[in-house]
Amino acid sequence: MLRPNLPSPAFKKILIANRGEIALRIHRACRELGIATVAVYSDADRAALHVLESDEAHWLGPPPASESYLRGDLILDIASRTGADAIHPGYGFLSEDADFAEACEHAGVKFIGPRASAMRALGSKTSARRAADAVGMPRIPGSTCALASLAEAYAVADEIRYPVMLKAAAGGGGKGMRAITRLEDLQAAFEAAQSEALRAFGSDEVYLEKLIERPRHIEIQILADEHGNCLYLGERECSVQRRHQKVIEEAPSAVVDPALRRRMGEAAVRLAQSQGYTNAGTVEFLLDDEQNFYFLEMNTRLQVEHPVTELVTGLDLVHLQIRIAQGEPLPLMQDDIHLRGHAIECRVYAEDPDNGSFPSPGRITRLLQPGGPGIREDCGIYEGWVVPMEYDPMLSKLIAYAPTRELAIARLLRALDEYVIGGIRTNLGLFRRILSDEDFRTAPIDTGFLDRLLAQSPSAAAAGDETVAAVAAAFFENARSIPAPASQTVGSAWKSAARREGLR
Amino acid sequence: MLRPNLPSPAFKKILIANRGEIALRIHRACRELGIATVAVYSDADRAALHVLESDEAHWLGPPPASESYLRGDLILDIASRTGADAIHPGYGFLSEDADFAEACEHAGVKFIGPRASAMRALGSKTSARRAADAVGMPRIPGSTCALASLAEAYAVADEIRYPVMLKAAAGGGGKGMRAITRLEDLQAAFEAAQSEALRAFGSDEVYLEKLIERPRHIEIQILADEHGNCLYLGERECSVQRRHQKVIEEAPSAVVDPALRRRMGEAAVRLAQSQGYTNAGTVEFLLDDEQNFYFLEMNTRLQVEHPVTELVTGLDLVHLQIRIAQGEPLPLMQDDIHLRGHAIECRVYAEDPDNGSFPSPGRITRLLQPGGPGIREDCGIYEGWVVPMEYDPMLSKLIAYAPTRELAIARLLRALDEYVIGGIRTNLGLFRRILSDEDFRTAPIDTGFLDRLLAQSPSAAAAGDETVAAVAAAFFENARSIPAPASQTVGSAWKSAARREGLR
Amino acid sequence: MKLEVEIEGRLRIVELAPATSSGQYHVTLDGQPLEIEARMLRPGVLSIIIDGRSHRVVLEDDAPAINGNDHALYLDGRRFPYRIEDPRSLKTRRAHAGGADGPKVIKASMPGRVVRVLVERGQAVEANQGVVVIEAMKMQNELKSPKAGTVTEMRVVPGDTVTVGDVLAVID
Amino acid sequence: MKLEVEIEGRLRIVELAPATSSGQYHVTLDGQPLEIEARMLRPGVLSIIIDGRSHRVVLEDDAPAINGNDHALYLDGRRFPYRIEDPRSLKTRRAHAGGADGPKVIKASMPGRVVRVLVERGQAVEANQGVVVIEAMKMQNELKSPKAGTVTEMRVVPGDTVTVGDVLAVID
Repeated sequence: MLRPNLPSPAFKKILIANRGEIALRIHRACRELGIATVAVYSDADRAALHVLESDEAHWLGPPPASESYLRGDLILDIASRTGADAIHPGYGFLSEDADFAEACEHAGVKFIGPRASAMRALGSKTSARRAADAVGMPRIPGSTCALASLAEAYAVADEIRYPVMLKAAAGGGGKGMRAITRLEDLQAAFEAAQSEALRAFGSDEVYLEKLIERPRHIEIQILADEHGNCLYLGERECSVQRRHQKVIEEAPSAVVDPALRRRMGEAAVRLAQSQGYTNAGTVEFLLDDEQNFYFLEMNTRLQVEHPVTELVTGLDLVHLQIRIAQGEPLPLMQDDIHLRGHAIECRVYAEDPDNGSFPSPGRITRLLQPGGPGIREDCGIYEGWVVPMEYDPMLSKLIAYAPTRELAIARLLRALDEYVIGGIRTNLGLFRRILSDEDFRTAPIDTGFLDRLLAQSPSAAAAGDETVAAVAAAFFENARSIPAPASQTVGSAWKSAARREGLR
Repeated sequence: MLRPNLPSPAFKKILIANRGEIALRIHRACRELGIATVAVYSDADRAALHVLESDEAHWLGPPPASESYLRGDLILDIASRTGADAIHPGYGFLSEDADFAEACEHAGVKFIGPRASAMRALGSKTSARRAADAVGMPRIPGSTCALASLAEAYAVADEIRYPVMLKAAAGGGGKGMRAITRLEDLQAAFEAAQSEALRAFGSDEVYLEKLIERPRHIEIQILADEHGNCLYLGERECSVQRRHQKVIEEAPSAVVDPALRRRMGEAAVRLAQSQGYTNAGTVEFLLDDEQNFYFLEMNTRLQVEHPVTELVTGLDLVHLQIRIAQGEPLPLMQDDIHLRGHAIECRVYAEDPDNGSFPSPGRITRLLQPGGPGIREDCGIYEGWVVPMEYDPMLSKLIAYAPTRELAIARLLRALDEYVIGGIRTNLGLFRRILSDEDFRTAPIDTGFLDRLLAQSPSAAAAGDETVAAVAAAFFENARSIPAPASQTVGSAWKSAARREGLR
Repeated sequence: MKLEVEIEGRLRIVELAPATSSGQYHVTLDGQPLEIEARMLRPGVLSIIIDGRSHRVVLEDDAPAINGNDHALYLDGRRFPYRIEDPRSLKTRRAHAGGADGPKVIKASMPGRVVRVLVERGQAVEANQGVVVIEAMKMQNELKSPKAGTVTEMRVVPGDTVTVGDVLAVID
Repeated sequence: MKLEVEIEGRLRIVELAPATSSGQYHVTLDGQPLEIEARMLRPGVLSIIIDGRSHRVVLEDDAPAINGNDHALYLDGRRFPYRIEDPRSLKTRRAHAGGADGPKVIKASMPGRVVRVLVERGQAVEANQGVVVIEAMKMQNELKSPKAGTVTEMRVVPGDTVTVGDVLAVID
């Protein structure tokens, strides 16, 4: 049962230090809780949906993130000028910047997330690994801290046995990662990983782990209040990845049973509590094919894929983040958390499938969006909007909920059939392919699934009838050569139709 | 737990004998189950969304329903020509026409609904009242069959005591209804009700009931398979009515506790089972302020407001209707049904609030639709579409789901803020008023709530700033006097913005 | 550009002038200066930021001319009918609107089909007597005479389709 | 109206003629007659019913001219690039497209900003040698020389913003 709210100093105004779909999603939560919102925007985002929907909107700077959305000083200044009680950082940008969280604390503005100290302890991969070891959490055999030298790398690899994996300590997104199957490849991989890590993250610290073959990526959502209570909200399966980026996420996982969920959940809670963690966070694990799980890292913020957890638990994570930050105790207990049904999310990107999946910014000339039962879209676009070239290519998250995994897949395919984004290229076709794939449907997926799928050539039987397409092309050309009709009929017959439809 | 599917002769194609949002909603369910769809349409609906989305579309006839959507003979002919295995009638039109259901049985096309015999036994108010008496269901004191004369009316009223209510036996929607508080008003009311019933339904049969003061309208959703299993899926609260038409529906009811839910649910199941009822149905009750419930009538079809039940049970009623019609046993048992969270639905109508709420058909010039967490829209409109004058003015159903009633109300208000329908007038403003009303929020509502609310003048503090409106009007006029801009900036400055946004 | 906007029963005087940087405008409203950032997102959909407050405004360009308003816009869920014109013609029209005397036209207040005509040309009618019944979306609307008088014109017959503002009859 | 549509690598000949009743068309596709019911729902969104099959087709009118296609449309979730022209100019263009010889232009295949220029005018390049690096949405794309030769033109410098199809360099 939901506990009644305790009296607490409620926020009156929140500054949302982000853009795109997540800024809009946070704005909606604030609206629902009766809290005014302040949007911030760069020159590229004056016409973005998060600016249009917010109560207040303030200009930050030029398009590059380093001159706008990463300028914590400007953002704190706007928070102070507008009298915002709190700042929600979303994901990306400043969301995992402990210095910014600390600056908020000093400025007397509540940062909606963990305290800077917990963020530092769990945000870096190496310090998080030490914390995980301290609470006895299983993790992949390997070095706890950065490798001091190539010699140490040889020693660790020898101890844990090949195949092994090199990773950047400060990293993410696959940068600085190298798989090594034989001793003789280690030196070259070590040097390449170091230089890639340095370029990407400004630090050449790398560490070494046993390579888990065909692993699944499973993560546990946690929520902790400022009174010592901490809950786990079940797992998300994020094994469908490309270039180490998540493409499709779902909840629950098809391979996690209640006993395993409980073991993973309790381990995640122990880790968070050991560092005084508060607010929402996610503990990421690899799961091998014998149901062993290994700690990977912790994300000290709201995740992109939080909606699938919301749909199966019936909770609203952003509402709860705000209530926690207001100092309220969690309104429920672990026994109140029940998973029901199945949810799957697609990350819709502006990318060109015919051109190496490179980004495809530009104007959205037509937009037909899906709807109806079980479909949620968290989106930051509209027809006529120009998707800027400066930021992440994510346009929207399309999420289906249904009683079973099979029906959630069918529902998502139905919604994809209704979805048209014209003017820019998108990965909508990729989701059709994944969701129709037999391996995906029967669920023996691992983090290598998508790369294997994409290595095959697409099945010949693509949808869409060429004859109809050719005829339609002729109709469009015909319409181009005559004045734009004022009614719904092609060409000159429109007047009679207008009359029939009661428009005269 | 969901039981595994049993093998059964699955439908390959379903004809949807309806239009508007419900036709689209059924199409989506078919798509999700891998079943092809056949749409039918009148001249007024060639460009309607249900025609555009369906796999096949066939013309029925001129706009009047009597010449199109009520032509069961034409519809059966199309079903036969297209090889449809089944017909889903939606609500309204042929959905409660037992003769049509029988004609389908004879033609070897499955009617997705109860058998004609059960429809006849429970569809008429007077025969349903006899069936309710037979299973010991509480009902409002009064006459079981049509009153033979004014003298009988006096006798019944004397026995059950004033105030009393006259109702049309064949009726619905408030037509032929008269409340009588004193003996001396009975004769005039009797004659008026008879003539109104005759005009509206072709039958002047009326009956008399005790008037329940400040009643709530509570209804129970049931589902029955063709193997004798019957479930209740909780209640819906539909007390917010205007001219006896439902305006807002929610699930669960704020005043129904688990014990009352069970008593009402079991009574509804007993009634359905006594007549061999199959498929989805709804038993409507009045609830007085002492938690006594009285049988009102049964609707032998899917209801407009079924989505609120879907959201709190996590089930899909149209999927289950189709599976039942395919001969499958229900995939769950009564103990599997758990209500979670709260859902509220608004029926969005084309009607003019400044003009007595009269219908407002016409072209939709702008459409901005809400989205995001917890919002479902079942809708049959799009920007540019001409809402025809021949049919029901319902445009869309906007539904919010949230963990609590308080948050569902807040979420719906948030979604209403995002919603703009231009070109025709709608009742969107009415929902803002209802949902902000203190009585609605604290839930002491009854079927007279809305009439009382509308009798008050709206509070002066309406949203929207006049200054901003005046300035915006000037900008629109300014834009009218210059050529349509090709970019997102007002007026002549657009070129520099286009360059800045990377469009040159 | 200087405009007179009649909105919510008030006449507001608005002057617009583009400022130096794109999207910025110097605006005066009834003589008070305002600094405004405005973008037309697409025709009929406007974003305005005034003093940090963000507003999305939607124009209803095909709005029927009920109550004599030519246009309407939507702001924060509220519909604002408005009219823009130069002061001279506005005064002229007001002067012509006249009092209760003179012929009165009965106009369709909703689109629909004429189902019944209750009076005929030359017939005497009372104030509030029904004149024509229009039906749309299964609802009927009886239009009544605004005053006692004589039906001098009856322009529709049953079965006609009418739209908002069409003149149905004249009473004098 | 007779049109030649180049779509999915085939040239299709389509003739359209309105039939008597509204929305009905006599169409022939490669000489085969089809009876078609068509409505333009709004510019660029078309509903077609052929033999009872209902299709919604969406035109992508601002489509970039990648692969030499001028237009594209969406049908059942699939994108169809196409080109419409009269047969004479099509043949002409094909004749001019030429073989592997002659100067080659390097065009931007995505919109973005030039972050690095890897060669300079007059420099000799190998086939597949990197020429220009473009960045958009945090991803970089290195454009390579289609053949061995000499850079005869370099039209961009780091910091330039380019759109699809812009010529960046010429190799001969």
